[in-house]
Amino acid sequence: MSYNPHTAEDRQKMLETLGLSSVKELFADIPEAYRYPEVNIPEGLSEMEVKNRLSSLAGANQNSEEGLWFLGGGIYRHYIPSVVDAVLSRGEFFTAYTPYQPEVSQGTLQALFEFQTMVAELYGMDVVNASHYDGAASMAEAALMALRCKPGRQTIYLDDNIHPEYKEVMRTYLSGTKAHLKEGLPGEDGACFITAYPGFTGEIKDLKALSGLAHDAGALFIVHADPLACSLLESPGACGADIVTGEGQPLGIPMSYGGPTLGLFATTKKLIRKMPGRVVGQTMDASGRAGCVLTFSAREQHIRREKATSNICSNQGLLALAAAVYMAAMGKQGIKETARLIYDKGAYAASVLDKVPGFQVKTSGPFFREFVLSCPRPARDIAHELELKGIFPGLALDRFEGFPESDLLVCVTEMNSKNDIDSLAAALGEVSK
Amino acid sequence: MSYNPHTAEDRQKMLETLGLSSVKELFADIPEAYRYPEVNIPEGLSEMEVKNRLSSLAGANQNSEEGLWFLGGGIYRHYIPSVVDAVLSRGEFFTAYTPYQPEVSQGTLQALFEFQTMVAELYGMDVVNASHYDGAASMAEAALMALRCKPGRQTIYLDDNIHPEYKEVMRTYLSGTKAHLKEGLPGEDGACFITAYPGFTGEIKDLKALSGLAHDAGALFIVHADPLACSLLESPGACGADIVTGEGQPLGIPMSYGGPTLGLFATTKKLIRKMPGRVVGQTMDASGRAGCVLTFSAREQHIRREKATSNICSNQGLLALAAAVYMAAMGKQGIKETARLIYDKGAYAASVLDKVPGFQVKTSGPFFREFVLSCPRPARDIAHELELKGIFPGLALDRFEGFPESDLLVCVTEMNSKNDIDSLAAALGEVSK
Amino acid sequence: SKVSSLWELSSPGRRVVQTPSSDVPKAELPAQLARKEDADLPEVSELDLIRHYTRLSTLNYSIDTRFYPLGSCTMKYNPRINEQTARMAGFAASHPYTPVQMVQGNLELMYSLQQGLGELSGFDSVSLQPAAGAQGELTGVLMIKKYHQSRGDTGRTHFLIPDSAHGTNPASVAMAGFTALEVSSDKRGNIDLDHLKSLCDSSIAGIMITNPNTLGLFEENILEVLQTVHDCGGLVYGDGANLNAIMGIVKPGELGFDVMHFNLHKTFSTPHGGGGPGAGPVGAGGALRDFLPGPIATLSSNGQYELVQPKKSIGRLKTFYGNFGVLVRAYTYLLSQGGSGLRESSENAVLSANYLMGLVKDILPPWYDRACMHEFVSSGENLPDGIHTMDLAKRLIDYGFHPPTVYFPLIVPEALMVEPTETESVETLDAFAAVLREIVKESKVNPELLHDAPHQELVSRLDEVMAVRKPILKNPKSS
Amino acid sequence: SKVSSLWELSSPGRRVVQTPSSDVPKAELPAQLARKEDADLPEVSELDLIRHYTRLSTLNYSIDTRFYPLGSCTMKYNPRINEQTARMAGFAASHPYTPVQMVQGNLELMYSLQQGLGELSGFDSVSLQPAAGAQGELTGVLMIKKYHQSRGDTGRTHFLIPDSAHGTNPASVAMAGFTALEVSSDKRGNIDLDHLKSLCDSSIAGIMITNPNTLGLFEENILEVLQTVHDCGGLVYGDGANLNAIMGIVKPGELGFDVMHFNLHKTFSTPHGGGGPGAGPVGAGGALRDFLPGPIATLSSNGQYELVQPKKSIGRLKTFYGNFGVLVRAYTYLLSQGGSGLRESSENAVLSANYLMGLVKDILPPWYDRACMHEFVSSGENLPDGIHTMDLAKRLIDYGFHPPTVYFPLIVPEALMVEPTETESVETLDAFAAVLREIVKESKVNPELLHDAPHQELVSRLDEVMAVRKPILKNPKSS
Repeated sequence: MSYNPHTAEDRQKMLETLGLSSVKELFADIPEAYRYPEVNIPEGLSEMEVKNRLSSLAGANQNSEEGLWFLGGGIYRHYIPSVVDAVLSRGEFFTAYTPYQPEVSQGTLQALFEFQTMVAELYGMDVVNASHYDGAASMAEAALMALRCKPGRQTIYLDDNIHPEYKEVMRTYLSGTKAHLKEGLPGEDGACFITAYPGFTGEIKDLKALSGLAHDAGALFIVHADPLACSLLESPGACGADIVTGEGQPLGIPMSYGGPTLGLFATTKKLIRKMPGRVVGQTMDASGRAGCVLTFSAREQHIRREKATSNICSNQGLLALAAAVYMAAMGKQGIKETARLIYDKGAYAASVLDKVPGFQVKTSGPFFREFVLSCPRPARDIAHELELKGIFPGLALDRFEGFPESDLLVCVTEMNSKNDIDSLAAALGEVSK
Repeated sequence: MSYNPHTAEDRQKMLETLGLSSVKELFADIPEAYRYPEVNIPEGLSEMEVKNRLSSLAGANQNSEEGLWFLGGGIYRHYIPSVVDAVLSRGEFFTAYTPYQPEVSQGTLQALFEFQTMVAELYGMDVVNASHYDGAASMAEAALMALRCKPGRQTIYLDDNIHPEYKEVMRTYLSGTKAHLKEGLPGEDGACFITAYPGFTGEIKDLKALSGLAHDAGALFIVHADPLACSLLESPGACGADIVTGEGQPLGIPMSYGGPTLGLFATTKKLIRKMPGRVVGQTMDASGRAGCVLTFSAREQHIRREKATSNICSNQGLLALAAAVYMAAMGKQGIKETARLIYDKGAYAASVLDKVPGFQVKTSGPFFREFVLSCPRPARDIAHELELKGIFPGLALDRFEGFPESDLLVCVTEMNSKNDIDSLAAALGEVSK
Repeated sequence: SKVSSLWELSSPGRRVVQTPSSDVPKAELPAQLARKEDADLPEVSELDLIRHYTRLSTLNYSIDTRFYPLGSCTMKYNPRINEQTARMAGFAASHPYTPVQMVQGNLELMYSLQQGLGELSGFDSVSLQPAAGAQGELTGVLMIKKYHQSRGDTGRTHFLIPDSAHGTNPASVAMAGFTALEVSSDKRGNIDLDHLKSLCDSSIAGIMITNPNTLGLFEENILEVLQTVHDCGGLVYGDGANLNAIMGIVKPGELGFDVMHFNLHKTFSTPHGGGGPGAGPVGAGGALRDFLPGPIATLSSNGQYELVQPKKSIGRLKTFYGNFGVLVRAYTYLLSQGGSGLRESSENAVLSANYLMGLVKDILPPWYDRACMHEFVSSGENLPDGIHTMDLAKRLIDYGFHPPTVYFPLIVPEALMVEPTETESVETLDAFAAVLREIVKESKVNPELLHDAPHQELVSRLDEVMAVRKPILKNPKSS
Repeated sequence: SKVSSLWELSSPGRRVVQTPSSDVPKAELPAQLARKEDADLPEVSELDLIRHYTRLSTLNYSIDTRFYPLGSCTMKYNPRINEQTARMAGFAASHPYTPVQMVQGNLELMYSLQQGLGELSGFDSVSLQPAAGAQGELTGVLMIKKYHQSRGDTGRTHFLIPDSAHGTNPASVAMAGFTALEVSSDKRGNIDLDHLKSLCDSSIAGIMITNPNTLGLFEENILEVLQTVHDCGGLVYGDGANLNAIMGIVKPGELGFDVMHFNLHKTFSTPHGGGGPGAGPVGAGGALRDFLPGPIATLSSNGQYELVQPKKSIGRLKTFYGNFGVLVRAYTYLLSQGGSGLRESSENAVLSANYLMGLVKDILPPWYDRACMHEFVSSGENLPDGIHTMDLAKRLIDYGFHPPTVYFPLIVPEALMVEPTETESVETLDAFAAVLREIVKESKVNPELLHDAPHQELVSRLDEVMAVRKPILKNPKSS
């Protein structure tokens, strides 16, 4: 299946215009010994055959539309309103380029401008950029930004509640710098202190206290905040965050085996010139008509090259659009109600699972969406046994260093009915025997 | 889940403007005893709940994406190129009304105009309308049209190869007239003679001979033609058809449990004023710009009321668009190649199944897409046994009057691989034991 | 700029779809059967195809783009979830001849929708067969015909149709072999009772009533009308085109209608699709229910759903089971809205219509000065000389609004029929009223603005006479 | 007409999504944790939401609407089948922590794509981790860094970047902690070999080369360049941004590149999405392969696919397994095109670029007079005084064309960089050339037409200085 419109006659006509006899002549600059190599890739297939092949691959996967699903750990199963994909499927959005030509890109630009506004509302921050690759990249870029803001300070302090994979990504990003990561409360060498809200295992910390500690140490206070949770909980901005990062996947983005998702990034007006990533601003044309443009590009790589705040170019624009549609569809009331439902269902699940003989909820205090359940046998084994029955009880935490093998991270969203939760309790009761 | 934008304040404002205190006052014309009855329909659900409910209903169905599929009989499993739904999903198409206001409907109008052109090409006819409800409705309307064309003649002659359900529909439509159906070659009382191409059980008849017979009897010659088959076989128009009807489902339309599909309808220039249904024509505006309009509406019910050529109003516009996109995507070469592939695969299947001990292909001569396989036991039982294993070998014809219980109608399309066919042969061999 | 035709984009050998490679031997195709000359379908690339249809789509007015105040068409919002559910493989890829035990989901959906429609309308039984409103009408009239025939009551050759009726009504009774008899409207827009009584005798098979009628008015004498027709032995067909005004507010079956169709593509939010598909289920009560077309989904005592043909059925109207994909959408909507949601929708539809009527009443007076239902009919009689409602309608296009229905109902001079539906916001209604006001002002000071409208579209008013005189019904670029 | 913001469409209480009813008790939420004031998200109806985004979409230029001759961006057609496959529930609803035995389809897809990319580029091993080209660059440079470190070769502090490079290149090496050193281009648009040699010493960690380079030219001395850098102990990173010119025509890995990224959103037809998501897999050969980021899909001897971290890996660049949904699209494309289809695509991309360059060469002379690859760079130097290529670019909008890339590469004065891609028809190229010709004519007789362009859009040129001076970065209508 080819998407080339050129017929043999077209190619002939073009070659003639160029005075060539073969298209191969155009490749004369390539060292001859390497030209036209053998390429061991099968012939193209028709669309029907391609679809069959992909269907069969997709069919070889367990997906979350089947079975009882309590598996989270950074990627969550939330309901995606039908309007989201209806908007994303419009060719004018998904086949558009980065809106460098504002006159013919007001659609993308206004959508991103409104995205920024809504994320700013949830986070309680002044400035939001138009996305990073994912939550971890946002966090890593926030750390790099803190290093720029606090010259001389070379330690990135992490709270004890950061997703283990995020720490891996941070480590990779920081390997290009002289800075290093350290877990614990910030000292005098701290460029920043990063906490998660809620934490990797669901618990909700008191941000204001942490903010005080960070600022007292002269470090930036960075909060990695779940955007849905922020509709219910006090915003990081209101608690003194200098930078807020987040994973936007809960905002209407399919799990899609972990990507593409959406890195959220917000900061204060004061720090905007240190911020990495694209940002959309509103301005006017000569006739006074309002319009949006990509702005503050003097920070960016295509202008500033090696002095840029980041190398980021392609970001996750279409996912930012998805999140915008999601937030607008949820609306002021709906998003809060949904977050509340998640909170209540989680609490219910914890109360029920805690009563299953041999199991105990380890998370103390309020949590959002996830909690740790201590199991009487290795969580990995219990999960495995249930998974074979189509029940995905959660994430066995011993896949990450430092977690006991008994710990199971259970995720509950608005998609889990009371029945689902009760069934999970019953299944755990069975398997613990 | 409500789609109403009116907030309580909006309603209040509107009522105040009207000087009313309650919306109930607007319904004063309704006899009081009947006003505001009890309505025993549950409360509305959220979108998430609705989708869960519908998913569970859909999941309770066997669908043709699973299993080995040889079931046809009027609705066929063909590959639908991805572009078809991409176009149909555009809100500007599917949420538009009938294009009565041509200045703001050129999209639908041009698409239908091109649809008419492509169907006319396949059928070899002058004039095509913008659709009927389905193939059977087209055939029934063609019979009614023949009665108008041949006043005094009150018999509709049918060939022996018409789909049994089509005959039922025809009978219902004709119950409003004085005319009646008769199977056999046309006599002097015949308004028309209708044959199918290919026939209900797949065989391809010699249209030219039948055309001669019909015209000799003074009847119109009506061909119910499969549009895909017509890309490979001589067109009905070239064989002398006065009216061609067809079921457009094979042209990119999902099976969807039998509907909505697409009634095709074509005729000659001479008969256009007798034709039922909408038709799009090209004309000009005052500045000489070409544009499309609904035309010949003096035939239609909204103008001519009880003297109209039909009562049809809503038709299957969106499916006509689907068929247009399909035909354009297949293109001059692709459609013929696909028809040929179907022809070849059918022939291969017949040759293989004929060799399965106890089974025999009854269809003699060339056929398209379907053929009759005579089974050693009731076809219904054999089908039933195989269906439990996920193999749908075809349609047991004894569901229709007049067919022996041994007959199985086997359908083969481009979607059936040689492997599928061989597996079917093997399975039949097993089950016949 | 003009839109190229598919053939102008074509070049020999270009293609979208590649044919799968064949894994079977080539069969013999007798030469006399083979087509001599290829059908001249387009030859375009996939990119050009997508661009072509993307471009065409943008030339359409649609609900998704703007307000569609088309009277009698109920252009309400078409929810996106409906589109998702109808595309679920369990529905979209299910075959009509799959054994019923293996498509219980489909049957349960049909059964549940039948129940819901019945409950809403007050009918005992519902058939989902008819593909559209007009086919529903034909269905109902044929049922009435067969009912009379079944009783040996063969002299009933005439069918009553109010003069305000949609064109489909008389066309449908004619298709069913009846002679249409027109009933006048009275000064309040109701069926004229005296005229009705004068027409009712043993030749009357029945009457077809749209209620609320096409004037947007609820028949004030509906009970007397029904009584009168029933008294002469006729039956009453309800054209459900205007059901959007009365869901949960009154049940036609309880009022005494014998049979009625629903327009799912209006009232139940399924998309109009640029002309279809629709779905026109028919509900019936009493003796008539046995005449419904089938198959109908039933729930058997063992908990299985089955497909059954009513015993005196008029037969099939359609192959298979109706426009099933449309039924999926309608059922999705029914579940979403629920009983009280449907009622609220009707209340809001009626409230919006009255509000909008009130906003423009001084410049475009309603022909009957009564509370309207979900739509209202004004007259453009008072517009300046030489200005027709069509001119006003076309001028609306310049302001980004779709014209309302004009010149219908036929009994209102210079009719302008507006139906806002419940899904349009009050801000939209205000904006529309303001534009109407502006245009009426223009009609006095600058009538040419209206006569020449629309001004900004790809084409302006097209020559419909030429379209008939010199018909071009297919692209001349092709063969 | 201006497009309202979501907040202008809002009214308190309006909503799209209804929250499912709760089936569990309400839990206690400590007051000090609860948000005091609601986030001021919009409150709109579903219809208004759909209209809003439908309207916004129509303000966008896109591949689906018209020709997008953006140099260096490879705006080729985005096939619809890719969108279908990526949305299959087996992919879209699969969770990254599902046990690998239960997502073998995902792993097989990743493995097959890795194999295909490796075969096409001549690298032993490919990691699908990076989310975009720039992240791929950072990956490759960090790999080179770690490679040198692993050998104790710690003095390599500088990275070479040709002066024609994309801005991401120097930014990426800076992020990796290197100092960028610029290498000049010679008179034929190649890397200046003499300058290169003068820079190469033991402080050089490597060089980053785009080939064909951003001038659309294949480095004529590529083998010498590679040799020179390798000789001083440096490694060579290939920026795969321009791979669309050479698929199946030359393999960078065979030429001697050590590591390279692919832009799947360019070369492999996945959509640009108005700015992303992309995917920037990285291929590496020889010793470097062990430094790739992981996890990488491997096929174990028992036929199971597994996820493995290379032994000396630089670590994760991304949570989970890269932009998987983009990988599905790219693999779909790979299967559709096949080996010879990919080669044909590159041939046609190059043929089209040369053809178009030829059509406009007299009015917009290419800066280097050589056969180009998939794009060409002309200079607007000869345009009349006061006319910049930006003016010409903006004037193209009036004719319905997207501007080419302008003012880049920086080394070409008044640069105009055009990349037609292989999916545009010759008719489109002809039409674009004709318009360029027309505009160049206008620039002489009516320069204001260019200066004020574009004329027909919702907004004309926007004040970017004001955007920075008085930043408005969120909608002022909200709280």
